[in-house]
Order: sequence, then C-alpha cells, then structure tokens
Amino acid sequence: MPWSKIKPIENEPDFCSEKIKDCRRISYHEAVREGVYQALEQDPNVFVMGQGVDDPSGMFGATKNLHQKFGKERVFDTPLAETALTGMAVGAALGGMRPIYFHNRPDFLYLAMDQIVNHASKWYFMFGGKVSVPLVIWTCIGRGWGSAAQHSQALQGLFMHIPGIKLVMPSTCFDAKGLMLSAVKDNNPVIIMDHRFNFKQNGIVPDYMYTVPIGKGIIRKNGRDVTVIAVSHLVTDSFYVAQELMSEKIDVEVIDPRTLRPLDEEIILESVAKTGRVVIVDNGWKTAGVTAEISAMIVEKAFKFLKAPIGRVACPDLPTPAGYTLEDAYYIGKPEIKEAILKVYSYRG
Amino acid sequence: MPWSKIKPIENEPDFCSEKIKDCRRISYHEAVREGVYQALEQDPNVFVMGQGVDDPSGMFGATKNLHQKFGKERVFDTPLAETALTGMAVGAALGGMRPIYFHNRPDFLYLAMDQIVNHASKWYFMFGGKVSVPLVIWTCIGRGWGSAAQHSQALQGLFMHIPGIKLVMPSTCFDAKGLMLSAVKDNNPVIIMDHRFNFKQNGIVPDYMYTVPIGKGIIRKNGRDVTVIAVSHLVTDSFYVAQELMSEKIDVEVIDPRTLRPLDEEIILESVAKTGRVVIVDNGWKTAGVTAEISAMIVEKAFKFLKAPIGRVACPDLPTPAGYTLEDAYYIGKPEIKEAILKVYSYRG
Amino acid sequence: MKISNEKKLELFYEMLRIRRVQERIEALYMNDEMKTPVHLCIGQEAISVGFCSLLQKEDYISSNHRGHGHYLAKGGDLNALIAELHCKTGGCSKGFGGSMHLIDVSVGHLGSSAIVGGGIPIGTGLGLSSKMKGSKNVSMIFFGDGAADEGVLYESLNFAMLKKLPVIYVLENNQWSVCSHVSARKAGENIFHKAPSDLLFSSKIDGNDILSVYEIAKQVVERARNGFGPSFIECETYRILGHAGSLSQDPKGYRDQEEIEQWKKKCPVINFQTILIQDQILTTSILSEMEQRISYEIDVAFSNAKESPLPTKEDLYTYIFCE
Amino acid sequence: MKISNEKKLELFYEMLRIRRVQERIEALYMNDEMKTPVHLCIGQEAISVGFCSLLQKEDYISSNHRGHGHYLAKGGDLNALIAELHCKTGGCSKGFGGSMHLIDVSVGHLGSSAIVGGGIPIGTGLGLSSKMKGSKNVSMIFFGDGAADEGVLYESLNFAMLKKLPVIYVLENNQWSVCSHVSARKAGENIFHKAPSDLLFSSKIDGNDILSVYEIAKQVVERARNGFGPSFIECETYRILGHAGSLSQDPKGYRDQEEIEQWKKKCPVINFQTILIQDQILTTSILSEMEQRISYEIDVAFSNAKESPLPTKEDLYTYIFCE
Ligand SMILES: Cc1ncc(C[n+]2csc(CCOP(=O)(O)OP(=O)(O)O)c2C)c(N)n1
Ligand SMILES: Cc1ncc(C[n+]2csc(CCOP(=O)(O)OP(=O)(O)O)c2C)c(N)n1
Ligand SMILES: [Mg+2]
Ligand SMILES: [Mg+2]
Repeated sequence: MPWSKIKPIENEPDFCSEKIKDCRRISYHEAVREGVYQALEQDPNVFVMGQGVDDPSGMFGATKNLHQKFGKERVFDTPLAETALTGMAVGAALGGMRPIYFHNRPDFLYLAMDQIVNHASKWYFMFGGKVSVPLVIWTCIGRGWGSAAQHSQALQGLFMHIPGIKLVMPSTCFDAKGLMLSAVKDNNPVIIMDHRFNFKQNGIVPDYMYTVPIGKGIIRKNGRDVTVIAVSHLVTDSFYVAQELMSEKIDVEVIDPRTLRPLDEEIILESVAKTGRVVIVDNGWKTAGVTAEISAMIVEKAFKFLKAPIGRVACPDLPTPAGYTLEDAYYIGKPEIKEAILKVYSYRG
Repeated sequence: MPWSKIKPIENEPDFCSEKIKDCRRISYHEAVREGVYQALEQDPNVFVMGQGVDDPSGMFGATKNLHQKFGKERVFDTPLAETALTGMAVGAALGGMRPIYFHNRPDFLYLAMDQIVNHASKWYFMFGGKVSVPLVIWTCIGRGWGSAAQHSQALQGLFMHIPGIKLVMPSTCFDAKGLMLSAVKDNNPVIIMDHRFNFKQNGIVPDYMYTVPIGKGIIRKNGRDVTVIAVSHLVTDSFYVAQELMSEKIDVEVIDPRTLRPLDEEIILESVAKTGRVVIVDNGWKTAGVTAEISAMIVEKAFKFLKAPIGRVACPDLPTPAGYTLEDAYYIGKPEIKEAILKVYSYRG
Repeated sequence: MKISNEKKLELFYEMLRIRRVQERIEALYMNDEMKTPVHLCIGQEAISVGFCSLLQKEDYISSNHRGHGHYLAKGGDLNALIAELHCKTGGCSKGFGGSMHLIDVSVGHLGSSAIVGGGIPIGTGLGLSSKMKGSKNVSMIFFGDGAADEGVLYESLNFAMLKKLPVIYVLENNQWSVCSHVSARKAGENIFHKAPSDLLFSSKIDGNDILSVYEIAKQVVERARNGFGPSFIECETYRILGHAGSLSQDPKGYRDQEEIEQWKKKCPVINFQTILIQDQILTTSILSEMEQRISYEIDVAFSNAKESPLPTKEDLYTYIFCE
Repeated sequence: MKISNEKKLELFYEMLRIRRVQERIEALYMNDEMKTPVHLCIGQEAISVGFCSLLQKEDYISSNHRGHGHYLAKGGDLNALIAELHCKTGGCSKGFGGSMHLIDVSVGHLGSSAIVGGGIPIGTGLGLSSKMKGSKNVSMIFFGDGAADEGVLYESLNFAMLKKLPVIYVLENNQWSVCSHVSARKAGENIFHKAPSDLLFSSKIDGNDILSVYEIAKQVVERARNGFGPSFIECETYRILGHAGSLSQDPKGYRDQEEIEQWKKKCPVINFQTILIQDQILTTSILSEMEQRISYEIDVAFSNAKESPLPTKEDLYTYIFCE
C-alpha cells in the first residue's frame, strides 16, 4: 500500500504565527486540492467523484482541473443520485478502491444517510472485522447569502452521534491538507465537514505529503483562565476573541479538536484541569450536538475541576433563515463567543 | 377541526400503582391501536400508511384490522420506498390530511431523512409560518434476538438534534395512547419513537379519548437522593432499581421526560435542585445523544446544585451486534443503572 | 387544437411578464439588494405558462429552486415574490425562505423545495390528498433533468400509477444541471417514456413552443381531473442564462456559445410574438401596452419591496412550532 | 443450449444442498439455538445456483437478508454459515452479523445488507471497482421484488448503463415482501424491461427452471465480462416457506394455501430431479449418495457450530475502527 510511505506530522506550525513568514502560504482551496492531488498521484486506487468535481469552478477550487490531470475515469461528475452514488462508493471501496466523494453542501447527505449510516459505518463491525470501507466523504457547510434552510446545515452534531464514522473538521490550511491525506489513508469511512468560511484563508502548507493525525486536537493559544473548545472556522473567531481579551487580562486557552470522532479528550481534560472554566463553540444546532457532547464528557470526567457552568455557544435550534437580518440573529461569531467567555470567567458559584 | 374536542389529561395514574386495580388494563399494542382508532374515527382527514399496516400481524398489533374498519383507502400498505412515501405524507399533510406513517424499525428512517429533515421539519419555519406539516411518524426500536446492526437502532439521539420535529418516547400504555392522540392532533411533524420492550406491558388506559401533553415530563417515583432521567422502557427498569435501592436507604427520584423535544426542562431542573445528583439513562448511543444533551443542559442551568458528575448510562458507541452474548454486553438495563446510581450517590467531591 | 386568439394573447402576456420580471431581477442582481441565490428561468417560460394556464386556482403545483415562473404562472403574487427576493417581511415567506422557497397558499402553491427532486413526492402527496378528499383538484409537479436523476422519481411515479393519482409530472429538461450536461448523468432517454399508457400517459414535447405545451397540458389536466391517473411530460428546453445569480457570475467554459445562440433562436417568447404578429393577433400597440403594464407592475413590486420592513432579530423565534 | 450431463448434475447437487441446508435450519429453528432471524430461500434455489454457477471465484456477488442460497452457491463456507446462525466466533462474521449479514471474502462475497435494496448500489460499486482496475470480474446483485420498489434501483441502473458497468441485476420476484403482495406495491411490470437493449440487456424468466436460469446467466455473464455492460434479469419464483423464522411463525391468512400448492408443484429441485431421472442422468444411487454427502456435511457444520466458542463480552470492542 503506497500510503504507508507518508509521514504523519503531529504538530503544525503556530496558528497565525508571524514568525514563519518564509514558509509557503497558499489558499485554503489550494490546500485541500493539493491533498487530493497528492493522494491521486500516490495511489492508483484513489478516485474522486461528486456533482461538479470536473466543472469550471471545481468544488470551490478544491478539485479544479484534477480531471484534466488524472483523467475523467478517476475524477468524475455524477448524476444527482446521492443514495446510489454513496452505496456505489461503498462498493468500490469494498472492491479495493479509495473513493473521495465530494458534496458541496452537507444538506444533501440526508439523501445518502442509509448508505452512510446503515452501510458504510457498520460494515467493519457487522462482519466481525472481515472487511472495511475506506471512503472519504467531503462536504462543505454553506453560510450566508440567503442560502436558507436547505443549503446551510452544519451536520457535525448529527454525524458525531454515529459510531463507525470518523468525523473531521479542519480549521486551517495546514490541517485541510494534512487531514485530507489522513482521511484518504484511513481504512474507515471518514466524513470531512468543511466550512465555506475556511475558504477565506491563506495559510502555511508544506508542499510535500504529510498527514495530520485523526484523533489529535491542538492548542491554538495557551491560557490559564478559560478553556474554549471551538470547531472549524470558529477556531479562528475564538482565537481573535482570546487575543482581544488579553487586554482585559483574561487568559483564554483555545483548543481546536480538529476531529470530533475520535475526539481528543485528553487535550480537553488537561486544559479543563487547569482552567476549570469552559466554553464550547460550534456552528451547528445546540441541542444534542457537539456542544452537548463535549460538555457532558467534561462533566463526566473532570467534574471536580469545574468552577462554573459550561458555556455552550451554538446556533439556535431553528432552520437557517434566508434573510440577512435574520441570518445575523441566527449565526454565532465573535460577540457570542466573547459574551460566553466573560460569563463563564466571571461566574462565582 | 374535530380535534379541539379532546381534553388533555396532565397526569396519568400513578406508575405501576396497585391502588387502581379496578381501572381497565389493556396491552400496549391495544393502547397504541386505540389511539389510532379513535383518531381515525374522530377526523376523516387522518389516515394510516406503512409497510404491513394491513397485514395479519398489523404492526405488532398497533394497526391490526384497522383497514377492515376504516377501509383500504384510509389504512394502506405501501411500496418499499421510504423516501417518496415520506414526501408523499408531507404533501398529503400540506393538502389538509393528517397522515400517520408507521415503520416497524427506526433503521428505515435513514432512507427518509431528506424528506423528514430537509422538508417536514423545515416547512413551517422556511415559509414564514404560512403552512405546517401535521404528520406523525411512528417507529419502534427493535432489540434482542440477533436483529443486528441494521434492525435495532435507537435513533432518538439523532432526531433530538433536529429542530422543527417533536420527538415523543412513551413508556407506559397510558402515555402510548395519550401521546399518539396528542401527536395526531399536533400541527407539526411528530416522531414517536417506541420500543419493542414496551409492548410487553399491560397498563391502565381509559377508554375515552384523552391526550397526554407533548413537552411535559412526569415523576414516576419521588426521591431525595439521586435524580434518574430515563426514556422509554428504561423508565420501568429505573423504577425497579429505585425500588430496590429503597432497601439500601437510597431514595431515587425517577423522571420520565416522555418527550425529548420539547423537553420538560423544568421538571428535571427542579429535581436536580433537590438531589444534586443525576443519572441519565437512554437506550441509544452515548456520544452526542440524549444523555449528552440532558447532561449539558443541567450543567448549564443547574450547575450550582450539582454534587457529583452526571452519570450517563447509554449503549456503547458501536453498531448492535447479532450474537446474544455480545448483545448482553452491548445493551444496558438494571445492573448498569444501579451501578451508575450508586457511583453518583457515593461520590464525594 | 383550436385556441382562441384571446387565449393566445393571454398566454403571450403571461410569458412576457415572467420574462420581464426575470430580466429585471437579473439587471438589478449585482446591486446586491437581493441577497438570495436566484435561479432564473429565461428560456423556459412556455412551460410554466402553458401548463399552469390549464389549472384552476384550487389545483396544486409543486416547484423547485428555479421557481419564479411556476409561481407567477400559477397566479402567485408578484409583490410578495419581489419582496421575498429582498428578504423583507412583505415577502411571500416573510424573508425566511428567499428565492428558492416561494409559497402562495391562496393559489395552491404550498412551498417550493431547493433540494433537487424534493418536491416530487410532495406533489404526489398533494395529489393523494385530492383523491382522498374526493376533490377534483390536480397536482402538477415541475422538476428539472437533474431531479430526474433521483430515485425518488421512480418511487413517486410508481406510487402515482399504483393509486391512479391525479398528478402531472412536468420534466423541464433544460439540458444542464449547474455545469453538468444531461448526457454526463443520464443513460439514454428517461425510461418512463416507456411506461404502459394505461398506467402513465407520457410524452416528450418541444417545451419552447407554447402551443404544443398548451395542447398537451389540456390533455393531461383533463385526464388527471377525470380520474385517468398520472402523466409524465418531458419538455425540451434550455436555460439561457447562468445556473444562478446574474449571467456574469456563471462559470465560463462549460457550454458552447454556439449552443446558447442556437437556443436563443428558439426563444419561446420572441417566437410566439412573431407568430402572433404574423397572424395579426398581436399588434404593436397591444404589445407596447402590455410592456407598459408589466413594466409598471414590476416597478411597483420593486418599490414595494424596498419599502417593506426587514425582519428583526426577534422575528427569528416566531416559527419554532405551529400551535 | 447444450449443457453437459456433468454440469447438470453439478447444478442439481448445488440446489439440493442448499435445499437441505435450509430444511435443516427450519427443522431446528424452534429449538432456539439459532438466535438470529433466518430468511429461508426454499423454492428459490435455482436462481442462486444457476447464476452463481457461471461466476469465477473472483467475481463479486451482492446479497440480501434472504442470502443463504447466494452465499452457498457462490462457494461460501457452510461451516461458517451455520456457526454464524449460532452466533459463534466460528461464524463467517464471528457472531457479529447473524443470518442476515453473511460474508466470505475469499469467494467475492463482501457482505450482505439487511436493508432492502441496500446491496444494489454496493454491488454496482463493486462493478465499478472492477472496471476501474481493468479486471474482468463481474458483479452480480441479488435482490427481491420488495427491493425493486426502492428508488436506489433506478439510480443504480442508470449509473451502470451510463458507465457500461459489468453488473448483473438479478431480481428474485417471489411475489411477496413479508405479507405484502407485489401487486399492492408495484404498478405493472418493472419499467426497466423496457430499457433499450444497447444500454441494458433485460429479460424475465422462469426462475424455478434451472436450465433457463443457467442459459440466461451464461449470456449475461459473458456480456458483462466482455464489456457489453449491465443486465437486468427478473426471475419469477416463490418463497415456499414463511418470510422469516420457521414456517410455524409465519402469520396466517395473507396468502392462499392454493397459491402455495401451485408453486410447490413448480419446485425447482424436485422438478429438475424428475427430469434428470427421466433423462437417466441422475440415478437413485447417485441421488442417495448426494443426499448422504450433504447430510453428513450439514451434520458436521452443525456440530462444529455447537463446538465453536461464543464471543465474549470483551470481544464486543474489537471492531471499533479498522487500523
Ligand atoms: C439533492 C440535491 N443535490 C444537489 C443539489 C445542488 N443543486 C442545486 S440546483 C442543481 C441543478 C439541478 O438541475 P435541474 O434539476 O436540471 O434543474 P435546473 O437547475 O436545470 O433548473 C443542483 C445540482 C441540490 N440542491 N439538491
Ligand atoms: C429499507 C427497508 N425497508 C423495510 C425493511 C423490512 N423488510 C425486511 S425483509 C422485507 C421484505 C423484502 O421483500 P423482498 O425484497 O421481495 O425480499 P424477500 O423477503 O421476498 O426475499 C422487508 C420489507 C427493510 N429491511 N429495509
Ligand atoms: Mg436542468
Ligand atoms: Mg419478495
């Protein structure tokens, strides 16, 4: 298996570091694309499928022109038939291939739930380990611009509930590439839940192949007072809030779990042991989602360190509205994160 | 609307009460069926659909022979086409009908996710309240007997995450009927997630029409030491454990939330304020499910009362195995509940 | 089939109106006042208009992301449409839906889905409700060639045939799904053209010819209304502008300019106009009157939309559950 | 088509073997030692045997809840099957799968789904993998008339036709899905019989006649192997016993005894046996030898299964993720 050649890199360069200006910076879509490109180059069994992967915009740039380089057999557009195409990818994976199936929105995964959950996620366990399904499903949360309820769902809370699927949410260009390569290398179904806001970034990305381990979080900023655990683009928002709060002498630690299953509980629990105060930030629905799980896990395993209620910053339990004034009210960002940190910080029991 | 005639009953008779022996006791399936029967009788717009609703076993008895009474137009079998049939039910609801769509397992709902979540759950909000979708989806968790990974999933954790759907989990015959009638009366999509183990019960069920309110929990046993919040058939298990523990002078309060969305937070928080010790019991997967949400909610809103980590008793994050020895290891019941209560009870911070 | 001159003028007017509305939206789109992804149906007007002209107010339609034409042709309120594109409270969905989620309950339009194919079973269910209630209302479903890829079509058609539902499936085959040509997605012709005619009336027509559309629509609506069951009509047509937004936003290079030019020659509006003028049914004075009326109506709709208040933060929590 | 006597005996032996295995399972089922819901294929043996007899070891099959016949016909290990029914570690899925989740990787059986229709796209994907790898392996998918209701069939067939995949869709129309007759679910014949033959080879055959099955199987496997694309074969057949478990557990009254008796007369095993005896290909001594061999093999499988250890509590956590 050509995959074993790739070296995992445990730590990425400092988040938003000013020091490493001499490193190559590329855009987020270039980072994702480079991961996919190198995977295709490395292993003839890797292929790319999805609606529009070969079109001029190429999945926000992430698959742009890959069909020209690797051929229309290995990078192909699909009919609008998410159920069957997912099953098809499962079958191809069982037949020895390593499909990467791109969707431009998580909303369309609902059509593929039977194949994702009843099939891909269970195959390895259900057959006593006899086979596994190395399948990557990549999808990108939409936000803003009146996308409305059916084109903007953040489904990590839903998929975090499902055993047998790894769930990856990168927040930096470096991770976008390294986690893509890890996902393709992985022998299990992996969902990469990306976010359109991540695509605004440029970041440091080595040009060689590397993997970022699935199951390892990273501290984006050290701090002693409050632990903030944030996913996807909200890591950046949290980081900026944390920097702002330094002027108010509040020392916030920002943790980016990077993957939600497996979740790096250790990095979170260590931080909680230090700060005793926690805010969890997620762009999905609040109830029974990411913030719920991380909070409950902390209460189970680090109760004695807790000095305040755990803050949960998440989208309200509502479909996404179209209108921009409503979107403003709906979405969370720096102000909500800041408010939650201050509340938790100032709590005296 | 004929529905407005039905009187809601806020409290049901004492759980497992010995006092009311003179009341009518019927079996669980008779209770569900009576609810459906009376709904069909009451309102010509109500209809029943689903694979096998008109077959000799009639959905574990819950729909048995209803087609003979109400005609094959109003109680009909369907093709195996869960996606379209769900959409069809949504459309019929928009056209003024009140469909009750029966599935004998939640596992098949994955095929209908697009219509349930992208459509039914969002329609009311997405169109600014102009229309709503009065649709009942009834489904019954399978357990035991080698049903294995694709025929035994408990999906309340997944659906609890979805805004716009009410989620009902009865645990007694009384509630099975009363909540069915509430669900049919409701103008929103309602999922009733039942459990095969409930079908073992007989219970007190008045023969007249009544509704049990959606969004109101109930205390099944009062107690001062530990609060147990349990769903579906695990309410009964928790109740028996609580009774057992009385001999050890541990006074457990057992709460049956009855519905997970809306969740009766008040009844839970009041109990926590009293006991400060909590165990949550759910037959679904642990991560990002029911136990996560209720735990996180308590931490958010009643932190100061907590004297111990919140116990979470749920199925492990694995597909269900077929083999009975593995099932034994997989499922939770009285021993796991008891252990968790004792752990929480004896915790000294 | 004999169609009265009056009817022809009516059909023309409706097409022209939808065309002008779309053009105005396109022209103003880059001003960024309509913050919602619009999908224009320029080139496809004959389908909405021809089919909906046979429907009663009580009949149902089911529509999709490219739904302005369906909405207007069925009699949806123009003011509410334009206000919705501005995400205002005066919008048909009060600003909660945007361009892809239009509704006008008063004319049997119960909401459009932006999930491709999502409206197909819903429209089927509306047909079922009709049948169960013993009403004569028919349900008409508009969907694209992309939607025809989805298995839900197979399931829905089977059910409609099985129960002989009064449902008309209108496939607007505009050749493209975003940048993907139908030939990259579909093996051969849609298989449902081969269904036995006693189960499903099926036909493939020139969707740019309003008279062909009208003729077939009359047939299938009558069938449905009189209990003869479902129909499946594929309309060949073309989306002249981009997939979404203004033309300037459409990715370049996925289709030949030549192809676009060929289809522009088949413009349903201009071609019908030419015929009507040739046949002396339409005069330049009637035409300019029409244009003025439409233009005025559109002006009013846009100015109403601008004046309509924006939803507020608090409004967000209005529609959690229906009482 | 000329089929050698040897081949005929082989086919007969395989059918007989599957029949006897099923019968034994049925006979012992109420003892409650096989704690997993079994779905027996008595009456449908000719389909598994006829189709799989044309496959190489490397070819793939995709199977469903009623999968014992597919598994055995493809060469799956009988001992591992019976042990799996006993939920033992010696089972083909080590007791994690049960009767509905069989697998034998060594013969191209990569796991059966108990979600009706779930195996259809997976088998299609196996065909795609074959094609992408440039191997000649074909993929054969067994599914029931219930599965044919699901939209995933439409999507999968379209994709297979579009990409000319080496996939054979075998519809076992046994008339029933649990207690629901096909006529309650399906409007007319399956529409894919109308597909153009250059895109999809299609045929409807007597699935209880092993020679017809063998003949068509030969044709479609050759087509698939030589790059001519997918086929869709509907086999008319009948499930003689109940939907699941032992016959005594089947609900009463959903089908006529008369119907069952008619189909019993069409028993694929007995009828073929009669022909073979008539044609003097099969003698009573060969037959009793076969019966003995099979009976012995089944005895061994059951006693092995009983001896195989049960999985333990700790085993549960073995397969969380694959390394
Ligand atoms: C299930 C689903 N898959 C993908 C999309 C993304 N999408 C939005 S519009 C569109 C094109 C659909 O093509 P078609 O049905 O032919 O309609 P047209 O845009 O041509 O009118 C696609 C693929 C979607 N909205 N829903
Ligand atoms: C998607 C789905 N819906 C419903 C079921 C329940 N179910 C299990 S087997 C079965 C019958 C399927 O009929 P068919 O495909 O004809 O196969 P047969 O049992 O006749 O061999 C049904 C409905 C299921 N397993 N999966
Ligand atoms: Mg199109
Ligand atoms: Mg069948």
